[in-house]
Amino acid sequence: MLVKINGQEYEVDQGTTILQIAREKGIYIPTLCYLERVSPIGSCGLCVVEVEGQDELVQACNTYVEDGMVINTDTPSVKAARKAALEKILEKHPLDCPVCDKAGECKLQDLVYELGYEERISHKVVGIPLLKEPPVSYSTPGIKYYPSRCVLCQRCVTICSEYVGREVLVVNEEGDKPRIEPLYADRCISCGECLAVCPVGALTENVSPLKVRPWQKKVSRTVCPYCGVGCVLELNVGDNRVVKVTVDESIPPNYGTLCVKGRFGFEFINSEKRLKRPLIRKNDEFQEVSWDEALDFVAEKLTAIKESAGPDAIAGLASAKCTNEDNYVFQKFMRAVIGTNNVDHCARL
Amino acid sequence: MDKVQIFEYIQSKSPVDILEGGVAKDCVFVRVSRDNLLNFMGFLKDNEDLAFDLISDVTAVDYYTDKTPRFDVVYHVFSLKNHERIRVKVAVDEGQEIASVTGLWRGAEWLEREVYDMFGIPFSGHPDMRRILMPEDYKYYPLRKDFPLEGIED
Amino acid sequence: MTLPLKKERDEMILNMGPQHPATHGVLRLLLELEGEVVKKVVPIIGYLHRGIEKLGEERTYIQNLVLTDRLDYTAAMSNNLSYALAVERLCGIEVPERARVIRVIMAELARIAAHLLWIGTYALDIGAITPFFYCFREREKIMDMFEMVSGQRLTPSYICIGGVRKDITPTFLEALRNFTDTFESYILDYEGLLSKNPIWLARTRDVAVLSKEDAINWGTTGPVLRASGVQFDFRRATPYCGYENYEFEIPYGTRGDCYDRYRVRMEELRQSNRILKQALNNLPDGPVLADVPYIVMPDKSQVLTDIEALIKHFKIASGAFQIPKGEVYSSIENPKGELGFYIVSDGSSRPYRMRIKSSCFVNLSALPFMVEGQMVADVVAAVGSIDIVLGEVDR
Amino acid sequence: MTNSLADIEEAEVILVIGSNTTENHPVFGMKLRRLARRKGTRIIVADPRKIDLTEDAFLYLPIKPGTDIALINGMMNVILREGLHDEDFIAEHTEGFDEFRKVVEKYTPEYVAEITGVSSSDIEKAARLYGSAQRASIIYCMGITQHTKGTNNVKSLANLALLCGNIGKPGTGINPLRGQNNVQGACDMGGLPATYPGYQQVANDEIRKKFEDAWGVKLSGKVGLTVVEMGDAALSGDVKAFYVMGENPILSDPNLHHLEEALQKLEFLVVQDIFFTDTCKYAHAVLPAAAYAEKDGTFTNTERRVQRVRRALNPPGEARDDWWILCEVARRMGYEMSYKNSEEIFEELRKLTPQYAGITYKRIETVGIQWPCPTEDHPGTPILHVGKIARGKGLFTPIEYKPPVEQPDEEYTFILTTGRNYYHYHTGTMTRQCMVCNFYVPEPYLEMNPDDARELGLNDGDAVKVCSRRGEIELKVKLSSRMKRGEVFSTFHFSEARVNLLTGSELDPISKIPEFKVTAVKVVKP
Repeated sequence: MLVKINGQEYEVDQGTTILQIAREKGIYIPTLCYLERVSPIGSCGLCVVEVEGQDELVQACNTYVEDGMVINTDTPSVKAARKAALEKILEKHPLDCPVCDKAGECKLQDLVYELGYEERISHKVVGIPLLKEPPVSYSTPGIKYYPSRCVLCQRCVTICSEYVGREVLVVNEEGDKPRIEPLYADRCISCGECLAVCPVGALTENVSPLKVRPWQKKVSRTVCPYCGVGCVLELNVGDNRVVKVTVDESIPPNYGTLCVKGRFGFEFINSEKRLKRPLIRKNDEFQEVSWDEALDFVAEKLTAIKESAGPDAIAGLASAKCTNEDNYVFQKFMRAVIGTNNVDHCARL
Repeated sequence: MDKVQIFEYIQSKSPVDILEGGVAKDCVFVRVSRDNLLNFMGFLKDNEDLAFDLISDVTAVDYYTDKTPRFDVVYHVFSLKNHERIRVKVAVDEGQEIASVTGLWRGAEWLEREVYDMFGIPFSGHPDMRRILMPEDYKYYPLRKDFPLEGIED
Repeated sequence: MTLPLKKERDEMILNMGPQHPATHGVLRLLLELEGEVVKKVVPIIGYLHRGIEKLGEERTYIQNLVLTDRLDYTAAMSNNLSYALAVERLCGIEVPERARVIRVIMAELARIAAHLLWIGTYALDIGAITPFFYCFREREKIMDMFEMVSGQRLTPSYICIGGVRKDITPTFLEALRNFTDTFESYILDYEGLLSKNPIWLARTRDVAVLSKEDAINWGTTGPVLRASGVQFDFRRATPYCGYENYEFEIPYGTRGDCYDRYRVRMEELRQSNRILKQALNNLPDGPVLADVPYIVMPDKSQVLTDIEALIKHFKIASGAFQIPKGEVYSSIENPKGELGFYIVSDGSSRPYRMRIKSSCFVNLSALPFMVEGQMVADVVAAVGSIDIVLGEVDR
Repeated sequence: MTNSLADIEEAEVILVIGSNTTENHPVFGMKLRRLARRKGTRIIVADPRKIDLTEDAFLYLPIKPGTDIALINGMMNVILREGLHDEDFIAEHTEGFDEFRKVVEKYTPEYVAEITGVSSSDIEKAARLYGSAQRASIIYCMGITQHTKGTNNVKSLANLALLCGNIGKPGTGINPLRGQNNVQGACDMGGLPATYPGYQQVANDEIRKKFEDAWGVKLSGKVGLTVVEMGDAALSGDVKAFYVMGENPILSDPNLHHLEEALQKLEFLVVQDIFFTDTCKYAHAVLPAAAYAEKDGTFTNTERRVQRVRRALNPPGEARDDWWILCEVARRMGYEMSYKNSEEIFEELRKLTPQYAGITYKRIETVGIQWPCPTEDHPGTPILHVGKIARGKGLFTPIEYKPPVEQPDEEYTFILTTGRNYYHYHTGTMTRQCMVCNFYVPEPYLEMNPDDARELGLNDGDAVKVCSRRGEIELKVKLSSRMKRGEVFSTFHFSEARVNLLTGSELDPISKIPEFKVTAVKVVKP
């Protein structure tokens, strides 16, 4: 199937949307509500493009390509329409940026900066004053919900019903400002997918007491320490504390999805109860000692038992929670240093 | 002569081939190869119409992994006659030397010493090739991209 | 540290600086003397090196403006101007008319303040105490004016990318008017003290001579170049901020000695005063900050009422903005000579490379050429006459 | 897993047996739910409890705990009877089909229905579903393995797969969902009494020679003890010292009274962990280790994908990497072992482990590689047994059904199965520190059928005492319609009510896994 975009011919196969082919060919079309993993939502109106032969502008995200279609993505009318769509959202948006956790990583901010690069988006004052509204209750304690910041893109509703399959969220139309409602909160499994896809600060993370801006934190990619699926996630660390967990949607095996333990189960890392110094039992209570003293004590005791009762009198439990390197060194320690094969771990439990 | 005329003049009369050139927002810019540098600079200075007689600046830019060869040595020379400036760029790789232009303009002496001090690009034929800002026995080149901002204490 | 000099016969190696009243900062001169005659001079600099160019690569364009105040700290306003012009040319930003005139006013005031400081301290170097107090009396008025517009005397950061930070107030205009009306007479006072003073003439006439060809060959700019007979000024050669609309002459000397450099700077005071008067008379109305959404922060009043302005303010302040890719070299006529900025941009909010061309750095490199073979006392006169500020030399 | 998580999408039918996927492997559970809803993949769930996945299951088989073999044999009986099996695959790729066939003949649906409590029509329906599908996958977890006949359970699943040729193709295979983040890695690295890294046999002299050369020391060829045997050996005095790294056996081992005595008898116990766990109470030395977020290294997930773990922050206080601690102790015991960083260890281990040979840190910088990966240009193996069975011919093993060791009687009337909860992980040392997990499941609970509870005069949230032949615990009742009558469920995450005080330590003869899933208990008011 042949399609012309901005004067360039492209070969496209059946069933692809304009947005998909544009992204594939590197043609820029701004989007707010588009989410790859689910079927197109088409609520924000930012991805409108001009299709010859149709007087109305068409949403690129949910319009399928037809043979011989001629599409333009940056004519003045398209640009004006994009600005109008953004202006409609901005009019009802509170001036929360200084107090909003999402500022600096917010898609609305990026869009306003991109589309308003050359000149202002709207020529009148837009937005509503700083409301200082406290967050309202949501379906899980892990997430704070600020209804006034919601731009009604419905990404959260779609991902919860279609991708996660719990259908917790619905759009509540009444009242002056329609908003998202966690109607079936008891079905929520706190997976945090809604938090992950919310482009603005309506849904923000509520676990870490410390909040940092994007330029104050270090993001490192690692693997979740819990179940065997081995989801790849990114720990956002600020001032040596894990502040929140984010995910890259392009990496297997989880492609951007997490569960409650992966998304919110990171507080143990910075818990005060972590072991900080080696302990040795002296007349029945534990005393903090230096590393040298502890290591010497362990080495002495193990050597003594090894000599008196033989290597097989010592047994070792490796760990399914430690890394391959740790386990390799552990079994090498038991086999080469102690001299026994009494090595096992909790794979059986 | 204005910018465009200067550029055409150079393109037609230059003794060495111009690898890259054009009229940028601020002035004419030309790129020549490392070996043709002295020859080209001499042409710029001695030619009466061009008369690039006042050396404005000699510096370098470290492109680290974004470009090989890694460094660009950049000369800005001003012509009092035409009130125009020219930017001459030469690509230099790590460890390579480049000819010094102190023979043409004595003003370049300290400028080249600073480039050596900050980037580690030695200038052959320079009367006094020493570091200028950092202490003599300093081992690193601070303006390189792989040198950390907070410095290295050893 | 190994000394780059070899000591023979009865020569003496003298360390002048880095702590020395006449080195205008932390310049250190290694003098090889044979009796009173200077055999060899090796300037050693770097004691005030803060790595401003390296810092420039780690901070955004907005944050770098504050660094430029610390280059030639006697004329911070014109450092800001040079940096602002460079970034504006890179992005292709047009500054409003009123801001251009305010910029000229501020640059000329900075030039006068820098020259007054130079005359005061240079006279002290040579031994005349009185001119210092006269000059600093006027300089204080200019400092007050800077404080009126920017709240800062020495590091105003007033001229920013896209124009100037705040509009000037009527009280400022009144102070400027008083200053320009009375300043002519004060210049006569300074000249009365020095111009025909026999000791002054003896210490400066035919001392540290730099011929016209040598001045050009050494790449000197500013008063040092003009004193050697080259009638050249960047404000006339490559006009910026509307300098082409002002009448002013370019003073130049004939013999290229310390005295001519003094004469050139005294004359520049008068010319700057003339420019200030012309600027005062046709100061247009209108905004003082260009409306460039991607790099110029909106006005604070809008930020507290309009979400679009708030978002733009947040993005720019947090360094999450982009400017066009490219590179530019732009320079202005600083009181000391050419202050150039060569900025390479990779499109992000931080310069990929920010090179600062300092005229003092290049002018100072000609010092050994000037004073070798002359008397020790002349070294003090020579260093003072070049008018160096180590903040700009070392960066 | 023989296949990988991604190619499950190509399965038409998925048999989920003994795995509460949506709670214990949530992200994979979501995918199964999505496949069922949007792609129409038919899921058969076989589990004593009516787990959440049954909402989207095509067919639910409410099986009695410990009767899996009977169910599977029953299904195979129907498949053979209706000729749904893949004759040419069996002929070409398998052996031992005939004796196996004779045994299966006995397991008619009616006979199996009695044993398993699943209606014969459902069994036939499940068999037809699995048999007729071009591509059918089997997903199982600890529900299958934690029995005294765990190995046989797995072997009968293998029979089922071989019968229909569901092996070596996308969307097929026998796929255990390993429970923990690096349990696959720990096994691969030789954390087992009988094998060196890469499952190379300790008893094999030639292999041992290879490791002796690599480590420069004489190695013992005697197969070591498994975790439960270690407990017994400590009681009998044969074993005098334990070195425990990152484990909390006081909660996770079966028959805990037995283990507590053993630990007290030990002359020396070292525990190396990130928290002061209950096991540390018995220790003589406790060494602070770095948590996963403070370590560089690799984990291997359930689909054999080796993935990079990166250090995100500094360990608290003086906590250090586990391997550093072990190297220091080794050095003090006269064996020089030191590494600059974890990559150096990985380089050493991949030279000794054939399956990991081609994997390097550089290659897995962004995406992990699934072993076996013999050479550095090998792309990894998403699916095992492609083209032909790894061991040559797929082996049919005839397996007879035997009832679980411990049957309910008039005193211990209930069957208790233990397992995990969505919000908690293993012995709870990590998740019980986290606000969201604690919010939903703050304390231990016993899931019970509402009618059973009414008979005992209990209502939701009452305190109750659960006793078995080995011990008793107190916890709160939680009524749930998921439970069948006569069955109760609890978890081992909570130290204040250690359910493993009740479980017995009878082991599967080969895998030495205890019978966690079937324990006879009685439930009384305290």
